[in-house]
Amino acid sequence: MSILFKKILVANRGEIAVRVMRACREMGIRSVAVFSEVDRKALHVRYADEALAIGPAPAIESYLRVDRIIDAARRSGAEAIHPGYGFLAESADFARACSDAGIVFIGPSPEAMELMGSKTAARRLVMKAGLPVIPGTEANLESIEDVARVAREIGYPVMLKASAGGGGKGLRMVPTEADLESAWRNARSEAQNAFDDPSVYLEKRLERPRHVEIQLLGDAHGNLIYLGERECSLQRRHQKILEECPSPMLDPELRRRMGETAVRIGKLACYTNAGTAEFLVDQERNFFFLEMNARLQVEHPVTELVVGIDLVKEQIHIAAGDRLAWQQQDVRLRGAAIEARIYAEDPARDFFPSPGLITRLSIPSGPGVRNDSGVYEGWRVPLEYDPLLAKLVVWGTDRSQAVASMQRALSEYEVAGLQTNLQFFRQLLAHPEFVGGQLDTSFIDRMLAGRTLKIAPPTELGRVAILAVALEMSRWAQQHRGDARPNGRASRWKAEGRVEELNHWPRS
Amino acid sequence: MSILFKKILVANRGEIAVRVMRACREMGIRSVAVFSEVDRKALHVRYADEALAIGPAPAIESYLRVDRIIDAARRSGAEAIHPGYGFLAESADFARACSDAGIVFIGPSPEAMELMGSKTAARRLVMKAGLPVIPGTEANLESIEDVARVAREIGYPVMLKASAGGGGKGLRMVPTEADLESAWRNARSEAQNAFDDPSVYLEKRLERPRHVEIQLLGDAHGNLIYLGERECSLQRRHQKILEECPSPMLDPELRRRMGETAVRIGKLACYTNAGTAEFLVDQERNFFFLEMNARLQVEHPVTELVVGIDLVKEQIHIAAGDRLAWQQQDVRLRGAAIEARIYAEDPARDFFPSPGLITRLSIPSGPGVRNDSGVYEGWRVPLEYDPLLAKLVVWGTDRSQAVASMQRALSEYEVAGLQTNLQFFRQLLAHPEFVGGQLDTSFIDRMLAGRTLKIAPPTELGRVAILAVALEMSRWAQQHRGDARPNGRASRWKAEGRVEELNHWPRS
Amino acid sequence: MNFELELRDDSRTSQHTLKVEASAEGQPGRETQFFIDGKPLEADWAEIRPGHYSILIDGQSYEARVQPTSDSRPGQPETWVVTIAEYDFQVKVRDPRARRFAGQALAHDGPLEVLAPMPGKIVRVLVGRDEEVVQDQGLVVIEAMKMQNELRAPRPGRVTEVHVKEGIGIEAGARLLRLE
Amino acid sequence: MNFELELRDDSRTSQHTLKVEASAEGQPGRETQFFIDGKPLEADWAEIRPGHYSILIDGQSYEARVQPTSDSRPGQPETWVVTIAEYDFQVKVRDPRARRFAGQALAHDGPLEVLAPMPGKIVRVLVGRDEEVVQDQGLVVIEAMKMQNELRAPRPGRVTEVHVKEGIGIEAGARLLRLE
Repeated sequence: MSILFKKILVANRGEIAVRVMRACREMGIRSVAVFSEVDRKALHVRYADEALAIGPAPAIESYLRVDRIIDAARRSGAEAIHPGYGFLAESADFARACSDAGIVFIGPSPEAMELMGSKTAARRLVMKAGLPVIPGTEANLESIEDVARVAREIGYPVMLKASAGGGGKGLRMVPTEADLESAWRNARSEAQNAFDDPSVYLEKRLERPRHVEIQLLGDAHGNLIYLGERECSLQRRHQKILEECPSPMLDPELRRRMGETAVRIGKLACYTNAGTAEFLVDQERNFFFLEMNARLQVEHPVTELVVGIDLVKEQIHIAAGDRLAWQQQDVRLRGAAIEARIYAEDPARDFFPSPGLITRLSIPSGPGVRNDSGVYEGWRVPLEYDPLLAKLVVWGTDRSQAVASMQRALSEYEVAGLQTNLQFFRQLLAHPEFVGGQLDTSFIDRMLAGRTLKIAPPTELGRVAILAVALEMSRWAQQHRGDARPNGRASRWKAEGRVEELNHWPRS
Repeated sequence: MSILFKKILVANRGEIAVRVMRACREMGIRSVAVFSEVDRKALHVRYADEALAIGPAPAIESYLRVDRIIDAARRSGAEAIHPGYGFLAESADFARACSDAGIVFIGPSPEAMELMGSKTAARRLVMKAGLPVIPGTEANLESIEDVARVAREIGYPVMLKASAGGGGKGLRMVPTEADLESAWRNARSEAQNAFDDPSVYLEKRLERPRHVEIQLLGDAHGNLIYLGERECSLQRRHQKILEECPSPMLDPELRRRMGETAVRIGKLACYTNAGTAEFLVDQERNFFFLEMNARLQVEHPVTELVVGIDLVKEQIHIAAGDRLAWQQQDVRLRGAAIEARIYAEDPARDFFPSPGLITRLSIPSGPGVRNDSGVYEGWRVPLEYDPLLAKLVVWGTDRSQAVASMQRALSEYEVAGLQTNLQFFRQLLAHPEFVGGQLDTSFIDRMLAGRTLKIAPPTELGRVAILAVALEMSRWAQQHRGDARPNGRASRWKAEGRVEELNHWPRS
Repeated sequence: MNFELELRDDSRTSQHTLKVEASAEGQPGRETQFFIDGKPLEADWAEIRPGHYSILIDGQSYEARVQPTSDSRPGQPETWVVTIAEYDFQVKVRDPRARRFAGQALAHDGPLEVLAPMPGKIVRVLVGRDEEVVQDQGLVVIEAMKMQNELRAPRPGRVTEVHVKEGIGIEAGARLLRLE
Repeated sequence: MNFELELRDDSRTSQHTLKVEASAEGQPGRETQFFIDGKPLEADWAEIRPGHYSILIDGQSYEARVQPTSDSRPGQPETWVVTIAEYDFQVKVRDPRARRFAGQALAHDGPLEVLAPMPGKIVRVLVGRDEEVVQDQGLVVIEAMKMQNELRAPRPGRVTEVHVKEGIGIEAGARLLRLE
């Protein structure tokens, strides 16, 4: 094993920055945070061993500023940079700038990133190798006329996708030609905003496909292995919100075939470090290569819980030149894991983002529960960045145990001060079709459209709700009048008094 | 698989009550809490589906009242009772009272409990079978004269142990005959208080022994398996405070021999459900049977993390008449786990208990971290019960990873309002001998006596400490004068204002 | 304290109005007794923290969290959301004092000011002055937290005023445009 | 604000006294500048919550938690414990205002009232009036949280008063006995 780095700069924020720093702390590596003006008190700044300011709130002036991040790495003496996901994670230019500055970029080579970064180039590569891809365009499309023509050829519905894309941004489903123009406009403008590159391409839309991806790990010595799959079919507006490992639909045979296909694709690109090959699987269990994500995925924890391997620590070892500690036959899946992405958004208002002050935070724990968070009680979630607050991940001996464990964990999760999708998840996890594992990428949107997620409560809960409001109203009234408080039968006055003193939250 | 219970009463409080209820919730079983007057707002009452009051604060009038607990089970219609650990967990009378009332006791049979409950009887049984036990008395000793005589025979130092004992209560080490009388008095009075039974027995004290225990799981169909070992050598005043799985000193061969010995002992007692055979292992790796704990152990989570089996769920399945879902060869250890017991106690004052109001609680999470807790922010820890607040448990791919993970998790743990042993653990986990795995049952007491745990901080921290006090003093002064607050370079005034508003803790 | 509460569960399957009365309210040492439609409610409650209650009824243990709806005015709110397990209830107060506010909070006919549900940046205005819009028609696109969100018309009407233009930043609650 | 702080780390390996000065204190918008022994301290701090600060010095990130020692008087405490990572510091204030309290808080010679460090029940009193005790000799046994804890003499002396007897319950801080 080669000598590890002494200091790593994490060019990111939020939960993934903290996730990487946790790995550093456990490996005895000092971590360096970079932060924008609104992030001075962010958890990743508090958590790091060192922290340097890199500019104003807008990402384009801070977290996307290659020059400032490289400079911060130089000033702090960091030997390597971990990009997390998003921001500069898939920027080959950034990776090059790092190596030019003599800093190790923890990720694949710039060449592999460029190859995979352009989804159209990746599609061509895979097609040439005779591996299955989804019908669509090979090249980017520059004019609405081209788009219309190709769309007519392959037939509606079609998908418009940002070539530089990811995370559902710059992505639009187009049911008919009538919807094409506005979809084209929105996709390009969103892509421009998100990736500073408006180019999009076209793909045939499969009916009720499942989104299954294979985790890859490769070292600089030619070893490349797959670590099982992740089922990411649960998406809202083409954005993953809940992921599982293993996929309820895969058997060992299909897992092996998809895994080996993913490894072949990785080898085509001389891929190293952590990466993910995304596939769509149709109802007949045919799988088509979708894209290669040349980075650590948001949903990597479900793989970690099932295979028992810490992917971030492996990334660091690989970047340091170590050989993989595992061979393919050492990789064993145990049990099942599920991840739910906890967002600051308001389901009651079409999931609009809900930034603001976290006045109360109590996270679930206990058997099989993991919470990867980037926030804390008292933190004001800024509106400039992604609304992801935390990832709730659970493990169980099988899928049904994991589902039960996720239901339990969600029931314990408490966030106040801003709106979250926790209640949405509680209802989703109780839905029979989800429990049954009947998933596809349009499942959520169907549920929401059909209003079938919310079910009628047991009648006796009405009384409880009424009493709770009555208690809260009299509390407000008396707080207003400044006099004393009603007293529950069992609760002694003094004890009540003490507890109140402790909890004067401002309402926000 | 037989039909599971619909409703289970948990005859306990604190973290273990919540732990059992979590399992119930995940199994779709309704949970019933019982609570004393001071526990109306306790977490286990809030967490349960149903809750019934059973009397005043002193355990002897509530959590030890068999009649009231059985009555609560009847009134709520619970079909089974889980006793947790402590309180009535090892009372054969209670187990009998349950079956007399037609309620399933989730644990071993009353006969097995009686046999193992009396440590002296268990010793005799094991001796007869030709299995190794520690030299000492077979019977209880009723007079100080007998004790003195036997002690002289086997030679000092000796241990006095409560026959009904557990958790270090009613247990005294006696270095010389001069210390015998007071030790005898204290042990009996503590045993009386803790177990309502003053009888104690005598054992030879091994030099620097290691405490290693084997987890057993047996069903009602004659299947009995062992689930690896736990190393419990880290004790303070003979009370376990940190446990590991696997033991750093065991190899597969010794593990197999101890495991099979434990199974033989279990079979002698026709043992069913979860139980633990405790052994002492001397420097030459000879092992001696110590006692059998006929209950779920506090430290059971380290086993769960390594073998991937939920012991509480298994207990419930076994009590419902199910066959074990695992056979011996299915039990595989993966990685390593460590548990630290977080107590409300003040290390600066000889670890005196520190009950009181929890004004701030922030628990660690992220990869490999589990926190089994019985408290919450705003809860006033009562002085009537055990000071255990929570159990911090971590998993790593090997011991060194687990140690690093525990160090990391401890660094994130935040409890304010009362004193805890968190800082003590941070120092312990940094100690080279601990990191090296050189453990024995007197390790902690030696460290404390030698003041070798606390090491000098890096000099630059002095400035930070001074600045922090200066900031806090001016905050106090200005809060007193009611004027504004100093403003840090990076922090904008308004933001500061908001955050303050949010956090007006009373100091306690 | 007396008031009427209109209870509606979030699945929209039930809705009814109840009279609630509180006696001996706020007299330290003495417990408050609540009556629902005249019937005393046998309950044991404890405040875990403001807005968060542990409630025991007939031995059943409930945790209820109460907060004013986000469109409530400060002071005495008129609509609350109660969360119990995975269920949400909307509770509207028919208390005279509260009704004063009701007008502002939930205007459902007549002119309607469309407010920004969150802070962000206006990236596109999709309608113009005097334009007729159908329900759910896109009005403006707001970008926040890296997402573009299309704000749709809550009901059909005519756009009489447009207060924002593309590129400007807005605070939560800012007036965007006026529907009549 | 000016004061002297006596800094001692918990490992007892170092101890020194420093002059601390705060300028422009509490003037909104303007930052407070701190001087240690006359030298300005270049630091960037932010309050996470009262008593909990995030501090950046030369790009190093520290989290410091400050609380008064449990034997401090309410009001302006004279001794603080600062926790940074696994290190504890005791900081004693030499500020004149604070010295007023000092006497009561840390009497190390003369008569000493032995106080109960926690609430609990007296299960045994091991010494009697007028009895001479050596340092660390057991005085009383207090039971709390199921543990029996022997309270030892902080220093040698003669027991002049015993305020408690076996079986009674006590609050934290209760006077147990007097040593001279």
